Amino acid sequence: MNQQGMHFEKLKIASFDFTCCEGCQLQFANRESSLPAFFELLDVRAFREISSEKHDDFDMAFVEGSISRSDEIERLQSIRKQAKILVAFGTCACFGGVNSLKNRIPIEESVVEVYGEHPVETLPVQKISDIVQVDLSIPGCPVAKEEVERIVVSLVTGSKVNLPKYPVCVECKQQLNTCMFDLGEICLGSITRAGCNAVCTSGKTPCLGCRGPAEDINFPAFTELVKERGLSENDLREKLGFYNAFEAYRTDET
Amino acid sequence: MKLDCSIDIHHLTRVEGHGNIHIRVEQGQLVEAKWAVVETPRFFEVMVKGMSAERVPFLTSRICGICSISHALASIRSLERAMQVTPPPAAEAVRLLAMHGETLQSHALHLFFLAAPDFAGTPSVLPLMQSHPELVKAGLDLKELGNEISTVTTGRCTHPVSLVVGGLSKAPDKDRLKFLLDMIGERKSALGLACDFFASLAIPQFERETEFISLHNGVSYPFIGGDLRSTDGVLRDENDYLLMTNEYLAEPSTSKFTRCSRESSAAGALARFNNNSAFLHPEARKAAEHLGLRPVCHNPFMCNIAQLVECVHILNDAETLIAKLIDMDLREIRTQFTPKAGCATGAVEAPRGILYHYMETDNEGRVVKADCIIPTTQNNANIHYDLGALARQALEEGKNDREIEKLATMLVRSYDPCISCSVH
Amino acid sequence: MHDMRFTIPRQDLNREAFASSVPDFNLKSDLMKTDMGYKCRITNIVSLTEQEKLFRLRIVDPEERRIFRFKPGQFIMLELPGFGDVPISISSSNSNHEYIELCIRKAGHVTSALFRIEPGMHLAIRGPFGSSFPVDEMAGHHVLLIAGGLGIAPLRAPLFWINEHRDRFRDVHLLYGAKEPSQLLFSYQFDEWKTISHIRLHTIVEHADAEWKGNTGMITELFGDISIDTKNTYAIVCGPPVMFKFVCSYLDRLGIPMNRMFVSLERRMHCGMGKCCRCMVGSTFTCIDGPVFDYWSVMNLKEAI
Amino acid sequence: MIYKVISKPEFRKFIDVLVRENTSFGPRQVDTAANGNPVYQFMPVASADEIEFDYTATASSAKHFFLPFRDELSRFSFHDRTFEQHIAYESEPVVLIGLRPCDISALNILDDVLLNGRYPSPYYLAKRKNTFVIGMDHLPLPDCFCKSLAHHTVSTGFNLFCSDIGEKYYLSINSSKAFTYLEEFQTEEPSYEDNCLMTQRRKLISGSFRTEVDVTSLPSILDIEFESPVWDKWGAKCLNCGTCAMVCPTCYCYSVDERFDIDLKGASRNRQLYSCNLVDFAVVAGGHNFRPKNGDRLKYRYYHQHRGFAENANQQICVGCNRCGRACLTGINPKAVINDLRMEKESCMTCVSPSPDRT
Ligand SMILES: Cc1cc2nc3c(=O)[nH]c(=O)nc-3n(C[C@H](O)[C@H](O)[C@H](O)COP(=O)(O)OP(=O)(O)OC[C@H]3O[C@@H](n4cnc5c(N)ncnc54)[C@H](O)[C@@H]3O)c2cc1C
Ligand code: SF4
Ligand code: SF4
Ligand code: SF4
Repeated sequence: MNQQGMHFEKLKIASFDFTCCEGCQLQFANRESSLPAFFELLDVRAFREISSEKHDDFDMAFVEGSISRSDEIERLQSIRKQAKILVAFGTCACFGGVNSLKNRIPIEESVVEVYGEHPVETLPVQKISDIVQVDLSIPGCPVAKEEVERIVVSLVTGSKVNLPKYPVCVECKQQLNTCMFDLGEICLGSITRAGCNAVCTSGKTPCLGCRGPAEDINFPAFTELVKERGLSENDLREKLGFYNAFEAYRTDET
Repeated sequence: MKLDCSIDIHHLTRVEGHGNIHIRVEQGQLVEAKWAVVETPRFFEVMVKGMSAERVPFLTSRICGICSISHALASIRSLERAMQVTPPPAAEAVRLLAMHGETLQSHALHLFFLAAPDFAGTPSVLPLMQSHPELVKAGLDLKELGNEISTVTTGRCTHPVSLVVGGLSKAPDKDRLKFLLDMIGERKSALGLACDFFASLAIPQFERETEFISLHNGVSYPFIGGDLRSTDGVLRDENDYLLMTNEYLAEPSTSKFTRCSRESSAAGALARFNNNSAFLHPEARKAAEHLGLRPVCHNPFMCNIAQLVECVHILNDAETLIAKLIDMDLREIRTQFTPKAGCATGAVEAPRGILYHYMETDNEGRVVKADCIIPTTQNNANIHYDLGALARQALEEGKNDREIEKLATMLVRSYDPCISCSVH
Repeated sequence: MHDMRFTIPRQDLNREAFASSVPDFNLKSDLMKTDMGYKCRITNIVSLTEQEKLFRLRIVDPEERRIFRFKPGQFIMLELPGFGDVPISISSSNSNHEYIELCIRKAGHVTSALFRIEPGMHLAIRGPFGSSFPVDEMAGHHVLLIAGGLGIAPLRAPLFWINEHRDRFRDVHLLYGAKEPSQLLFSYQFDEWKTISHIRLHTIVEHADAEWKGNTGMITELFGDISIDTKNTYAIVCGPPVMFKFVCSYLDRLGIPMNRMFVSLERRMHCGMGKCCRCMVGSTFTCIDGPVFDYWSVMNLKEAI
Repeated sequence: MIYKVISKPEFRKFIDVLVRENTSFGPRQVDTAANGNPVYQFMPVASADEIEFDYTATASSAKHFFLPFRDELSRFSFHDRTFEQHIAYESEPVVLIGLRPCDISALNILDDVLLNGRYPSPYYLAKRKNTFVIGMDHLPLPDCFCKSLAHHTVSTGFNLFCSDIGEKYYLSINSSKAFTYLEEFQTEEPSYEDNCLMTQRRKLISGSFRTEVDVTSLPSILDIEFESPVWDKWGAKCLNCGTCAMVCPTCYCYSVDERFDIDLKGASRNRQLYSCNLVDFAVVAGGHNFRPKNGDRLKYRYYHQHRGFAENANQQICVGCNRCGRACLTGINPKAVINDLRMEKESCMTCVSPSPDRT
C-alpha cells in the first residue's frame, strides 16, 4: 500500500482465544460496512474462529481471554515466542474479566459444584500479563470495534496508538446522559478509562469498569463519595470486582 | 483396497470455541467416531452465586459472545419468574425484537462466514470477498442489520446493556426504530440473493432419525419462553427442563451431553422449524418451499437452510413488530420489584437452540444456585452419533479419507456449535 | 404567512463573505493561519544527526509564497495529513522568500512520521504564529546568542538576520552547548559564521570524545571566556527549560536587564491561535503571547519553567 | 430592540410553527432524579407540546450546539504524493428555545473569545449565525449565582427574549428575522401595566437569589493564592473527570487529533472539547506533565474561569450557572472554592493560621 508517498505494510496478524466468550474476536467481523477495507489492512495468518488457514509467520498476536489451565499457559508462551507484538485483546485478557469471579471460591469446590465426581483441570484465573509480557492492551467487554479499527489503522500507518487517559464521565456528559449517581446508582464511570463512548450509561446502566482504571485516578475520593452519598458498600464491592479491573486499588474495605 | 484412516481434527476451525473430531477406520470398517469438546471450563454457575439479581444478566451474557442477548434474557426470565416480576408489555416487545436482531446476526455470521466457505471450497470468507463480492455484501448487509437491531434495542450488539430484570433500563429511540424499518426494507433484496445462492448449493444427502426439541407456544414461532416439545411427542412445562435434558458427563469432553427419549436429541433452527413450521411468516414458509425444506427434516446439513428460512421470518416479523413499537407508548418499560426468594427456569430459543437458565434467589434477590444448559450441550450427543452414521454412509459410498474429513467438518459446522458457551 | 423556515443563505457562510463580516480580517493570509494550510513541497532533507533533520519546504502556490512572511522567532504549525500537526520554529532567514527551513527533532509521533517522508512529498504549514525576537530594538547593541542542544533551531532565524545586517550590531557572541560533539548541529556553517559574519563562536560539550579539543562542561562555563558590556547587551536564550533557568539567572547577576533577555517557551499546542488553551501558562498563551518572552514576563508567569 | 407582549397561547402557536419548520431544540425532561427533581436537557423538539416552558435549568449547557463535543475541522484526500484539504464551514440552521440569561451571556463570552480575537473561528461563526436563539427568564434555583457576576439579565446575543409576566410574555425582539416571523402572530405594544409587570418580574428575579459569591478582585486573589493549600484541599476531592468542563457553558478548551480513514485514502482532522482537569491536558512530548497534581489541574480550571480571561478582556468567563457545581460528584463548586480562597486570603491578612480545613 502506497499512500502520500509513504509505504505501508499490511499487518501480519493472528488471533487466539483462551478462557472467554470469544465476543471480542467476534468484533473483528462487526462494523460490516467498513469490513472489506478493514481486512485490506490485515494479512490474517491464523484465526481459527473465522478461517481454516493457519500459518505461524505472524508478527502480531491478538490474544483474547484469560488463562485458567496449564495447556493454556504453554500455548500462550509459544505465541509470545512468535509474536513481535502481543496484544491483550479485551477485558478478560487485560484484567482477567468476569472469569476472575471464580477465584472467590476454592477451586475444588467449584469443580465439585459443576462437574460432581468427574473432576476437570482448572486453575485460578490469571490475566495475560501475569504469564507473558504484553505490548499493547485493548480493553473492553467486548472491545469497541471502532477503537480496534483506529488502532489497526495506526499500527499500519505508524501513527500514534492511544487510548484515552481520561475517564468515562467525559464521554457520558457528551452524550447528555443523566448521571447514574443522580439516579441513585453507583457508577464506576469516573474512575474507568473512556473509549467506549459511555455505552453502558447511555443505556442507563451503571459503568462496571470493563476498560479498567483511567490514568492517575483518585480512588480514595471515589470511595469517599460513595460513602457520603450513603450508597451500598456491598454494591460497590460487587461492581469493583465484576471485571477484576480494580484489583490494584481494592483494599479490605472496598 | 479397503480404506484405513485416522482423522484427527484438533481445534476445528470456523466454529466458536474448541472442539475435536476423531474418526478411525480400519480395513474399511468404522472403529471409532467421536466428538470431543475440549474448551476450558469457566464455571459461570459458581461465579453467579451471591450476585445480586440486577447484575446477573450482565454476567451471564458473558457466557457467549454471539448469543449474549439470549443468555441475558434467559437469566432475566428465570429471575423474573422466580421473584414474580411482570415486565411491561412494551419491554416484552422490545426483547423479542432484540432476539430477532441477535438471531439474524448469528445466522448471517454462520451462513456466510463459517458455512459458505465449505460450499465454495475456500478456507475462509476472506477470499470470497474478492471472488463473490455481491454474495459477501449480502451476508454483511444482513449481519449488519441484525447488529443494528440489537444495538437499537439493547444499546450494543454484543453484550446488551439495557436488558434488566423488570424490563428495560432504557427504551429504544423511536427515530432509530423508524430507521430500522427503512433498513429492513432495503435489505430484503440481500435476503433474496442469499436464498438463491443457498438454493443452488448441493447440500449433502444424509439422514439419521433424530428427536428434535424446541420451545412451542401454539400461537407463534417461539423465541422467549413456552412449553418444551419434541418431535417424538414429548411435551413438558418450562420448569421441567431437567427431564428434557438429562445431562451427563462424557469424558474427555468438558461440555456435558444430554438425551431425552433416545440416545441423543437435537436443538436449533432445524428443531424449531420441525416443531413450529406452521407459525412461520408466510414469506418464510414460501422460502422453505423454494429451498426444499419440509418438516420433519432429519438431514442435519439442512440446519443451514432452516437458519436461512428463519432469517426470512425474522425480517418480516421484525417489520410488524417495529411498526407496533413505534405506535406504542414506550415510557412504561420497567417494573420496579422487591427482591424475594424463589426459583424458576427461564428458557429462550437462542440462535443455536433452546437455552435454559435456572436460578434460585434468596430474600435479597441474590442468586444462591444456578444451572445453565446450553443448546450446543444438547447437540453434542447428536453430533457425536451423527458423525458415526455419516462416516458409515460415506464408507458405503466409497468415499476417501479427505472426503470423509470434509463431510465430517461440514456436519459439525451445520450445527453451528457454540462451544465456549457450552462449557460455560 | 411568511416562510418560517429559518435559514441563512449559504453564500453568507463561505470564506469571502465570512472574511468581510469580520472587521480587520485580512482574508487570505489570516485564513491560511486558522485552518487551511499553505501547501508546501519538500525540496530537500538533510540528516543532521540521528535525531535531527533539516527540512527545506517551498510553498507550492506562487501567490501564497508571496503572502507568507514571518519574523525571526516565529513558528508555524506543520501539518502532516493523517498524522497531525506540530509547532516548529522557522529556522531559516526571513528575507528568504523562496523556501523555509525547519530543523526537527524526532520526539514523538508526528515528528517520527516526518522522519519517514522523502523529498518531493507535500505537506502543509499554517502560520506564522507567535511573537518574535525584537531584532530592530537590538540594533546598536552587543548580542549574546545562547543555545543549548536543539535550541539552535529557533536561534538560526535571528542569527541569519544578524548576519544579513551585521553592521547594525556591535559584538555578537554565539554560545552553543550540546551533550556530545556529534550533537553540535550546523557545524558545517561554523566557519562561515565566524569568518564572514564575524560572530564569536564558543562551543562546549558535556561529554567529549577522542577528537574533541574544545571546552567541556555546562554552557555557563563559557561565560568565563567572554567579557561583555552588560549595560549594552541583549541576550537570546534557547534551549531546554533547565538551561535557560540557569543561564538567565546568571545573566541577571551579571547585570543584563531582565527585559533584554529573551527566551522561547515550549508547551503542548494544537491550534496556535489561542483557542485550544493547551499552551496556557498562567493567563498567557504561549502561542500568541509567546513563544518569545522576555525574562521579566517569564519570571512573572507561574508554572513557566 | 423592539418590545412587544404576546399571550401565552399565541406564543405557543408561534413556537409550534417555528419548530415544525426547523430543526429545533428546547428543554425537555429526560429523567427524574432519585431525589425527585426533574432532569432537563436541550433536546430535539418537533412541536410546542414537547417543550417544557416552565423548566428550571438544563443539566448540560447549550454550548455544544456551537462548539460540538466532537467536530471534524477538515478532511484530507490523498493522491500519490500530494493531498487536497477540504474545509466546510457551513452549518445547518437550528432553532434553540428557552435559553436562560446566563446561557446567552455565555454565548456572548464565547463570541468574545472565538470571534473577536486575533483569529476568529469560522466554524463557530457559521453555527452562531445559523442559530436562532430564543431566551426565557426564570426564577433562580437556590444555588444559581449568576447575579454575582451580573449575568442574570442579558441584552444582546439572542434573537428573541421572553419574560413571563403572568398571562403574557414580554418580548424583547432583537433581530429582524424574529420581528418578521412574529408579524404573523398577534402581538401588542406593551401597555403601561405590562411595563409595570415587567419591572416587577425583574425585581422578583433579582431578589430571589439565595446564593452569592463575592467575585470582586478575584483575579488578583487568585494570583496571590497560586500556591494556596486550598488547591490541595479541593484537589484531593477532584476526580479529574472533566464533568464540570463538559456541562459548563463557557469551557471551550479543546484537543485536536488526526485520523486516517480506514481505507487510507483520506484523513480527518478533528476537534474534541477537552478540559484542563483531565490528566494529560498539559503533557508535552517525552511525557513531561506540567500539571502533575489533581490540585494543579483543578486550579487551572478556576484560573481560566475566574482570572485567565480577565487580563484579556477584563471579564471572568464564568457566568454563575452553577452547572459544574451541580454536576460534580464530589461536591466541588465555585461558591465553596472561591469562598475558601477568600478566607485563606483574609486569614493570612490577620495572621491566623491558614488552615485549609476551615470553610
Ligand atoms: C513554539 C514551539 C517551537 C518549536 N520548535 C521546534 C523546532 O524547531 N524543532 C523541533 O524539533 N521541535 C520544536 N518544538 C517542539 C515540537 O513541537 C515537539 O517536539 C512536537 O510537537 C512533538 O510532537 P510529536 O507528535 O512528535 O510528539 P508526541 O509526544 O507524540 O506529541 C503529540 C502531540 O502533543 C503536542 N506536543 C507534544 N509535545 C509538545 C511540545 N513540546 N510542544 C508543543 N506541542 C507538543 C503536539 O500537538 C503533538 O502533536 C517546538 C515547540 C513549540 C511550542
Ligand atoms: S453516569 Fe457514570 S460515567 Fe456518567 S457522569 Fe455519572 S459517574 Fe460519570
Ligand atoms: S471538579 Fe468535580 S466535575 Fe470537575 S473534574 Fe473534578 S470531580 Fe470532576
Ligand atoms: S464555571 Fe461552573 S458556574 Fe461558571 S459558567 Fe461554568 S458551569 Fe457555570
